[in-house]
Amino acid sequence: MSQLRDAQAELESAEQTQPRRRCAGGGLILTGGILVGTVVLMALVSLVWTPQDPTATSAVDRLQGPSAEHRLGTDGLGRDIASMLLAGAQIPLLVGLVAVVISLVIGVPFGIAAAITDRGAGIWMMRWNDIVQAFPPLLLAIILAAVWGGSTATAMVALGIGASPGVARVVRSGTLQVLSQEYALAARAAGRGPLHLALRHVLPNIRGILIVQATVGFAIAVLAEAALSFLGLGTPPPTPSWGRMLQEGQSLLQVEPLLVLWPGAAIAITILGFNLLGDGLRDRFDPRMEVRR
Amino acid sequence: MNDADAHSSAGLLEISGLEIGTSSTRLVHGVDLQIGRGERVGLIGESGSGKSLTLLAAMGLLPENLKVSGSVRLDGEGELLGASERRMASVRGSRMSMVFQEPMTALNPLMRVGEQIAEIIRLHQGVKGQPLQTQVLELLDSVKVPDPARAERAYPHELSGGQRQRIVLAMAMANQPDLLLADEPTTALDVTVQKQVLELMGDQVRQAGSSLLFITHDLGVVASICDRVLIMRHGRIVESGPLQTVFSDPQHPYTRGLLAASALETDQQTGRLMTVGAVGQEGRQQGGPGQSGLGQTGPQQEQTGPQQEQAGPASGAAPHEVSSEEPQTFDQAAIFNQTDAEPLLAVREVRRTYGRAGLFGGGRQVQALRGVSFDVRAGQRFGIVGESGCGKSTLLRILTGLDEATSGSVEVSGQEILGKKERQLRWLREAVQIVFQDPMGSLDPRMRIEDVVAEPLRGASREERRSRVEALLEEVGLPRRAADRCPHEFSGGQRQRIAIARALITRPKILMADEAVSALDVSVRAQVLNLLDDLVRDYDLTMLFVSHDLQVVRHACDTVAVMNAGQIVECGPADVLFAQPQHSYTASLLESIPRVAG
Amino acid sequence: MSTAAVSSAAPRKGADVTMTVLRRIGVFALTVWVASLVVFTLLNVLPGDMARAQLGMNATDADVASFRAEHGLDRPLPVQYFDWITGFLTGDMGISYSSRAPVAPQVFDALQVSLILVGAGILIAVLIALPLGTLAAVRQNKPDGVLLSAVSQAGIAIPNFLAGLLLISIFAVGLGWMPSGGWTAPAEGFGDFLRQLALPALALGLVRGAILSRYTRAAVLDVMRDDFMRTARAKGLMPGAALRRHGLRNALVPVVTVTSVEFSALVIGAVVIETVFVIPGLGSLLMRAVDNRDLIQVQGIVMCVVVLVLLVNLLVDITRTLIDPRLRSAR
Amino acid sequence: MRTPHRHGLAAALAVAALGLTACSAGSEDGADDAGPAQDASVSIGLAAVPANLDYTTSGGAAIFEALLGNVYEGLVQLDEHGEVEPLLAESWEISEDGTEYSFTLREDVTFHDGTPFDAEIVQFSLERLDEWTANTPDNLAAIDQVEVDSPTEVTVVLSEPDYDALYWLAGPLGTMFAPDSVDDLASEANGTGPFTFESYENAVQMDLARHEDYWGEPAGVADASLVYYEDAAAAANALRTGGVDAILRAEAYDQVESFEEEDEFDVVIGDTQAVAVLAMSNDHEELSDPEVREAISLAIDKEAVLAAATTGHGTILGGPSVPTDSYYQDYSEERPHDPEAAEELLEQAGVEDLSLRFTLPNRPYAEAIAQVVQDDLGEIGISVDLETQEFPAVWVEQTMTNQDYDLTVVSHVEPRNMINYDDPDYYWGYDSEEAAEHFAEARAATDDADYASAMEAAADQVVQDAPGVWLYNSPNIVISRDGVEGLPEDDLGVGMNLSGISVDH
Repeated sequence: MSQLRDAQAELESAEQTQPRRRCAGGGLILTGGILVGTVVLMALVSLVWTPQDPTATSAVDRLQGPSAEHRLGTDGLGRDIASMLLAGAQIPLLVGLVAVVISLVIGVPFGIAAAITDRGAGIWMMRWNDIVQAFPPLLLAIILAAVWGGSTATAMVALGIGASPGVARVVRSGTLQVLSQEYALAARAAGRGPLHLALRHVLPNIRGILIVQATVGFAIAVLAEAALSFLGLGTPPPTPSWGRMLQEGQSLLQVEPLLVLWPGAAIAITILGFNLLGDGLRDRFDPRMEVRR
Repeated sequence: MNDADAHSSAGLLEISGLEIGTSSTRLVHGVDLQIGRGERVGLIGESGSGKSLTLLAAMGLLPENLKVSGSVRLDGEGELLGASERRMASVRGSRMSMVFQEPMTALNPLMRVGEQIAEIIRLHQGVKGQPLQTQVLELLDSVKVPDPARAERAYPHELSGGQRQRIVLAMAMANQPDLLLADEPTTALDVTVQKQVLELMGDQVRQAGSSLLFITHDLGVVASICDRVLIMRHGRIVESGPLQTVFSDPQHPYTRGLLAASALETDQQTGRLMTVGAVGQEGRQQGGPGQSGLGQTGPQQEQTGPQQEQAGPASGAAPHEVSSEEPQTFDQAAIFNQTDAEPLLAVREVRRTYGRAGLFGGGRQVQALRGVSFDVRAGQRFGIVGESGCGKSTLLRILTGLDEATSGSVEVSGQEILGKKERQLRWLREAVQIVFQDPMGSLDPRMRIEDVVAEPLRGASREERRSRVEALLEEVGLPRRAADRCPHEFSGGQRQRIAIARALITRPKILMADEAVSALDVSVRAQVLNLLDDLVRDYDLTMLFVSHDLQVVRHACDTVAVMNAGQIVECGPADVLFAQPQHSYTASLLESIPRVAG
Repeated sequence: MSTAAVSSAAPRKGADVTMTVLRRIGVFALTVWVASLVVFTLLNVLPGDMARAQLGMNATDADVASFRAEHGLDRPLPVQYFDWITGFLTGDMGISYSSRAPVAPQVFDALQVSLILVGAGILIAVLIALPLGTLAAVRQNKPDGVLLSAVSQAGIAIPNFLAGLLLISIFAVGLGWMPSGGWTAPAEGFGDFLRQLALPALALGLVRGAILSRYTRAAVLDVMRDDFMRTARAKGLMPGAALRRHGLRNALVPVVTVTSVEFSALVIGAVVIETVFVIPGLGSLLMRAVDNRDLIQVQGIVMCVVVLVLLVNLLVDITRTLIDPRLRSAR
Repeated sequence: MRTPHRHGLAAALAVAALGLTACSAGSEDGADDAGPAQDASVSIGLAAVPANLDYTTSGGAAIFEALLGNVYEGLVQLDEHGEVEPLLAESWEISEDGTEYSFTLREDVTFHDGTPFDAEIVQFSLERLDEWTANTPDNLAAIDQVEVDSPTEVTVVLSEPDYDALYWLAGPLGTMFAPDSVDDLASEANGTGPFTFESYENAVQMDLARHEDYWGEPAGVADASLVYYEDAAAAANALRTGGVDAILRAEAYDQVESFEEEDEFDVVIGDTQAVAVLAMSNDHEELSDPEVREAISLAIDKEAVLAAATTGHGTILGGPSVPTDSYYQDYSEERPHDPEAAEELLEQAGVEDLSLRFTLPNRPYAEAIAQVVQDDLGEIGISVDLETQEFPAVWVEQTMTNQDYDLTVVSHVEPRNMINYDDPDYYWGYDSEEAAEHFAEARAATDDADYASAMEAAADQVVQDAPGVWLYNSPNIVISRDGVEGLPEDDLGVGMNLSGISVDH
C-alpha cells in the first residue's frame, strides 16, 4: 500500500512544487459554482422580490407571450412565468439541502460506526445498508407519499433516507481507508477511543469525500424532487416549483412549449451546476477517486 | 579502467542530453548514459532523483504531460526519442524489455499468467498454437517457477510476489531482448526472495547476452548484479564508473555519504552512524509526500539533529546466553531471553489466529502467531527480525493493545494486558508508545503538528501541552515553530521525527518501533537511527524494534529475536547472533543480505 | 507493510466459484426476507381506513366490516404478514382492493412490460456509454473527448421525463414518425411493439447512457493509469491494442458494479417514463395503486421492485465474480 | 354474418342519429357506395379509469359509462334530451298514487350468456339494490318490492311516490343483471346490450365486440376499444398520432382550439350534467354564518375559474341545476363577482383573519379552481391552505365521508345531483326544512310541470342559503378524427352509448 513507485514520487514531487493540485478541477468548480450560484441567487432574490406575485392568477392574462409586464409570459392560470421560475428555485434547493443533510446525518455516523466495528456488527450494518439501498429514493418517496400524502416534507425525508445508504457506503470505505492509516493506529495506541478517532481523524480526512457526495446528492435530490412533482406527489399547489411547472405545462406542450422548456432548462442547469461542482471538487480533493457511488 | 570500458565501446543504448520536465519544472537535467552490449549498469538514486523517469524515457513510456528532449539511440534502431508509436511498439518487448518495481500490480489481474507471457511472444515472433504453449512452459521453467503447468493456468493474484516478479521477468526475457531495463525490481520483495530473483535475473541476462540497466536505491543490490554504476541525484548524474572504483573510492561527497549510510557505518570516534546530512547542502526546495528530502534541507530546519557528543557503546544491556532451538517444530515454545528478575515485558504463549467463519461458511483461518514467549528486561533494546508475513507486526500490535491475541498472556511491569477493556489500559497507553513505518501515513494530514504530538497527552492544560510539545520537537531536532505547521510541510525524515516526538510525550517506559526506518531513504535512515539511539538513552527507554532489515536491527538493538512463520526461531545478543547464527533460517537470512562490499 | 502469513491460495476455482455463488444466494434470501419486513411495516402504518376509502361514502359499517373480514384486515399484523409473505413466495399477492382481482397477475403482466422497457433502456444506455465513455477517456485532452464529456454532462442534467416529453413532441406529434405512447405486446404485433418501445426506451436510455458513459470514462481513465497497462505497452502493444486486450475488461469491473446501481435508477426512472408514455408497466400500476390507496397492490409492487433490485445486485455480484478471478477466492 | 352494407352520407348521419337514441327500428336499407364499414373497429380515448367492472360496489362514473347501454341495459333509458324512453320494457303504466309501476317487457331478449330476460330478472335485479354500495342506491330507496305478474309483466311497488324513480331506473341503478353473473361482476360483464364485453386490461384498455344476436339495431362497429389516458395531454397526443380515433369527455381544453383548426379532426362540444361546486363546511364556525358564505360567493371570479379550469368552455352557474335539467334556472347573475361587497360583508360579519383549509382532489381542474379561489379569497383577506388529496380514494374518505374540510371543490358528474341537498348527512351538510319540503313535493309530483316547479322552488331555497358556490357546468368535449361518426355528444350521466358509432375508411 505504501510502496511508493519512484516515477510516481518524482511526478508528484514535481506537481507539489507547482500548486497544480490546488487548482485541479478549477474550471469545473468555477462553471459549476456560477450555475449553482445563479440558482441560489434566484431563490434568495425570490424570497424578497419577484416581478409579480408568483401565485397570483389572472384569467384574462392566461397563456400570454412575453411582454413588458410578463417578461417570459404567463401560464395557464395567468401567472407570471418569470416570477414562478424565480420562486420555483426555492423548493428544489430546500429539498436538496434538507435531503442532503438528512442523508449525511444518517449516513455518516452509520458508515463510520460500520467501519469502526468492521468485523462484527459492521458487517450486519452494511447488510442492512444494502437492504435500504434496494429501496431507490424515488420509490421510497412514492411509498411515503402513499402513506402520508405527497408533500415537500415527505419528499425531503424520503430522498434523504433513500440517499443515506450511498453516503454510508462511501463514508465506510473512506473511514476504513483512514483507519488503515498508521495515524489512526497511533491514535489508538495513544489510548484514544472510537469517538476521538471519528471526530478528530476520520471526519476531517473524509471531508473531501463528503463534500463531493453532498454535491452529487444535491443534484440527485433536485432531479428526484422534479420527478415527484411531475408525478403529482411532490410539492402541492400553489407553491411554485419547477417540477410542478413542468407537470402543469406538459398538457400545454403542443400549445405553449415554453411552459415546459423554461422550468426544464432551470432544472437541467441546476443539476448541471451541481454535477460540475461535484466533479471539480472530486478532482481537487482526490484526483484518483473518480465517480463511484 | 578495465573491461567495463571495453563493453561500453560497443555501444548499445546511448542517451545524451536527456532533459525531462513538466511545463514549469525540470526534473531531469541533461543526463548522458551509455550502455554497451552485455554490460550491466546500475543507476542509483534516492526517491525523486529522476532515475525512473530516465528509464521510462528510454522506453518511450513517459506520461504524456511530460516534455522530453535530448537523444535516446538504440543500436540498429537509431533515434528513439520522438519515434512513432508503431516503431516504438516493435522495439519494446523485443529489443528492449522492462521489469517494474511492483509485482502486485504489473500483471493484468484478469488474465491468466500463461496468456500474458504468450502474448509478448506472439506479438513479436508470430508463434502460435502448440509451439507457443511449449515456449511459455519453457520460459516459466527457466525462471524457476514451481509447477509451470499450473502457474501457466493461474491468475496473478494466486501467485506470491516473488513468483509474480519471476513471471514479469519471464515476459521481459521472452524475446531475448538486447536490453533489459529493471526499475527497482526487488524493492518490494523480502530479502531471501530478493536474492533469488536477483540471481535469476543475472543468470537470464547473461544467458541471453542482454545488457541490463538496473535502477535502485539500494547499493547492496547493485553490487550483486552490476559491473558499472551511475549515481543520480536531483536529476543529474553526479558520479559514474566501474562498481569497484565507485564503491571503494567514491569521488563525490554525496556518493561517499550514501555509501556510508547504506552500510550503516559508524563513526570511529562517536560510535554514531555516518550520515550524509552534512553533505551537499545545495538541495532543492523541500518536498512533500513522496520525497524524503535528503539532508533535511527543509526551510524550518537548518541544523541536522541534536548532535550531542555522547559517546558510548550502542548496547547498554547486560549480556546473556543464546537460547536458540534447532528443530523446526516446537511442542511448547521456549521462553526466549528469559530472566530471573522481574521482566518489564513478559510474553507467554501468545497466539493469534485470523479469519472468521463467513456468514454462510467458507471462512479461512490464518495462524499469524503460533505461540510466542519471551521476556524483555528494562533498558534492553530488543530487536525482532523476520520477513513479511512472519507475524512480527501482529506481535507488536498485540503488545501495544491494538490487536487482541487469540490466547496467551502479556504482562507489562507485571500487569496483564490481554483481555482488558480499553478503560483498564490507560496506564499502558502512557507506558508503551509506538512509532510506525510510514512517514506519510503515521501523521494525520489534517492535524497541526502540535495536535499530532500532543495526541497521547491527556488532561494537560493548553500551556503545558504547548510547552511539552515544543520541548519535544526541539529534542527530536525540529524547531519549536514546527508545532503550528501541518504534516505535508515536512519531509519523510522530519515526519518520522515528529512521530517519535509523539511517542515520547507521555514519557513511556517502552518504545515500540515498527519498521520505523524502512520507508526512509538511506541517507535519512541513519539520522533517524541516531536520534532513536540518543533518545533511548536520554529517556531510559526500553525499546522493541521490529524490522525486516537485519542490518538496521543489528545496529539498533542489543538483543535480537528472529521470527519465521509465527514463531521465534532464534534469539540472542546481536553480535553473537549475527556472527554465529545457530538456526538455518537465520543463516539463510544473513546470507541473503546484499552487501555493498561484495 | 507486512501482512499476516497467508497460505498460498491454491487455484481451486470451480469449488470457489460455486461456494461464492451459493453464499451470495444465501445472503440474498436473507436480504429479501428482511426487505419484506421493511415493506410490510412501511405500508401497514398507513393512516385512514382502507375499507372506507375503497367502498365509498355509501358503505355502511357492516359493509366496512365485511370488507375487512374479506381481505383479512381484521387479523393481527403478524398473521397478516405471515399470510402475505407465504402467499408472495407462491406467487399469490392477495386480492386488489380496487380492481377486486388477484394482484399477482396484474403485477406480473406489468413487470414484463417494465422489464422489457428497462432492458431496452439499459441496452441503449450501454450501447451509448461503452464506446463513447471509452472514447472520451482515450481522447480526454483532445477536443472531441472534451466535447463528448460535455455532451454527457448535459445529458445527465436532463430529467428523463423532460426528455420523454420532448421526444413525444418532436417525433410523435411533430413529425408523426412514432406513436406518442401506448403499448403492444411483442406477440401481438412486433412492428407496433418496436414503434411504441422506441421513444420511451430512448428517453430512458439516453439519460442513463450519459451517466453510464461518465462512469465508463472514469473507469477507463483509472485503468489506463494502472501498472499493468504500462506493462502491456512495454511488451510492445500499441496503445489501442493494450486498451483492448488488457484495459477494457478491467474497466468493465467497476462499470458492471455501477450497472447495478444504474438498474435501480432505471426501474424507478421507468415509473416516470411509463406515466409519460402511457405504458401499462409497474410504474403506472404503482402510481394508480397509490392513488387508489390500494395498499395490497402497492405492497406487492414495491416488494417486486425491491426483489428485482436485490436480484440484479446478486447477478451483478456473480458477474463480477466471473469477470474478476480475484473475487473468487476472496475471503 | 351479414354482408357489408354501404350507405350514403345522409344515411350514415341518419344511422348515427338513430344509434344515439338506440331505438328499436331497423335500418337495414340503403346499401350503396363508400360508407361506414361494418367490420370496422373504433378506439376511443377516455380519461376516467374504471377501477374494476362492478359499479354496484365500486364508485366512479367510469365503469357504468363504459358498460351501461353498451353491455348492460335497463328497463328504460334516456333519449338525447334526457327524456325517459322504453328499452327492455316496451311500455309501462304508473298507478294514480304514483306507487306502482307496471312494466311490459320485451320478449325476445337474452343475455350474452344465453340467459333469457324476463320478469324474474327484473325482480332479482331491482330487489338486489340493497346490496349496492356505490352509485347512490338510495335514489331508489323508495322501491319496496317487485312483483312478477307474468314472464313479461312486472310491477315495481314503491313505499312512497317518487317522481324521479323512472329517471333513476334509466341510469345505472336500473341495470338488469343475470343472477348467475353477479358473483363476478368485478371482472366479467354479462348484459343484454349491443356489445359483448371482451376484456379489460386495468386502466389500459377495455375491449367490446358487437353482439351479433342483439335484439335491436346492431352496433355500427364490430369492435370498440376504450383506451384510458389519465393524462389529458397524452390522450390528445394519441389522437394526433393515430393512437385512437376519438376522445370523449376530453379534458384537454387547451388543445380544443388547435384541433378545431385542423381539418382532419372534428370537435363537438356537448352538454354534461356536471356541476362544479365549491362546498363550504357547515361545521366550521365562521362558515356557518350565511354572511361569510355570501362573501365568499361574491369574492370568487367565476369567469376566471372557468378560464382556468376549462379555458372558458362550459356554462357559468349560480345554482345547483344545469341547463339540461327541466328545472334549470339561470342564477349566474345572482352573486356577481364583487370583491368590495364581499369585503364589506365580511366586516359586517365581524370576521377577521379567517383561515380556511381547502381540500381538493388531485385533478387538474380542481387544482386550477383551487388556486384561483385561493387567490380570490386572499384578496378579501381570507387565507386558504390547499391540501391535495388523491381522488377518489383519499378525497372520498377524508373529505366526503369524514367531512373533514373547510372548503372543497369537486365536479359532480352524476345527474340531478341537486337532490343531495335533501340529504343532511351528505358532505355538503345542508339541512333546510324549507328545501326538504320542496324536494318532497317534487318526489310526490305526478306530472312534469309540478315536478319542475317544486324543484325550482327547492333550487331557489338552496341558492338563497348558499351552502356552496356553484361554479360551472363543464362541457362534454368530443374530438374525433374525420370519418368517425355517431359519437355520443352529450353526457347524460348514464352510459355512453357506442352502438351508433360508424367509421369511414
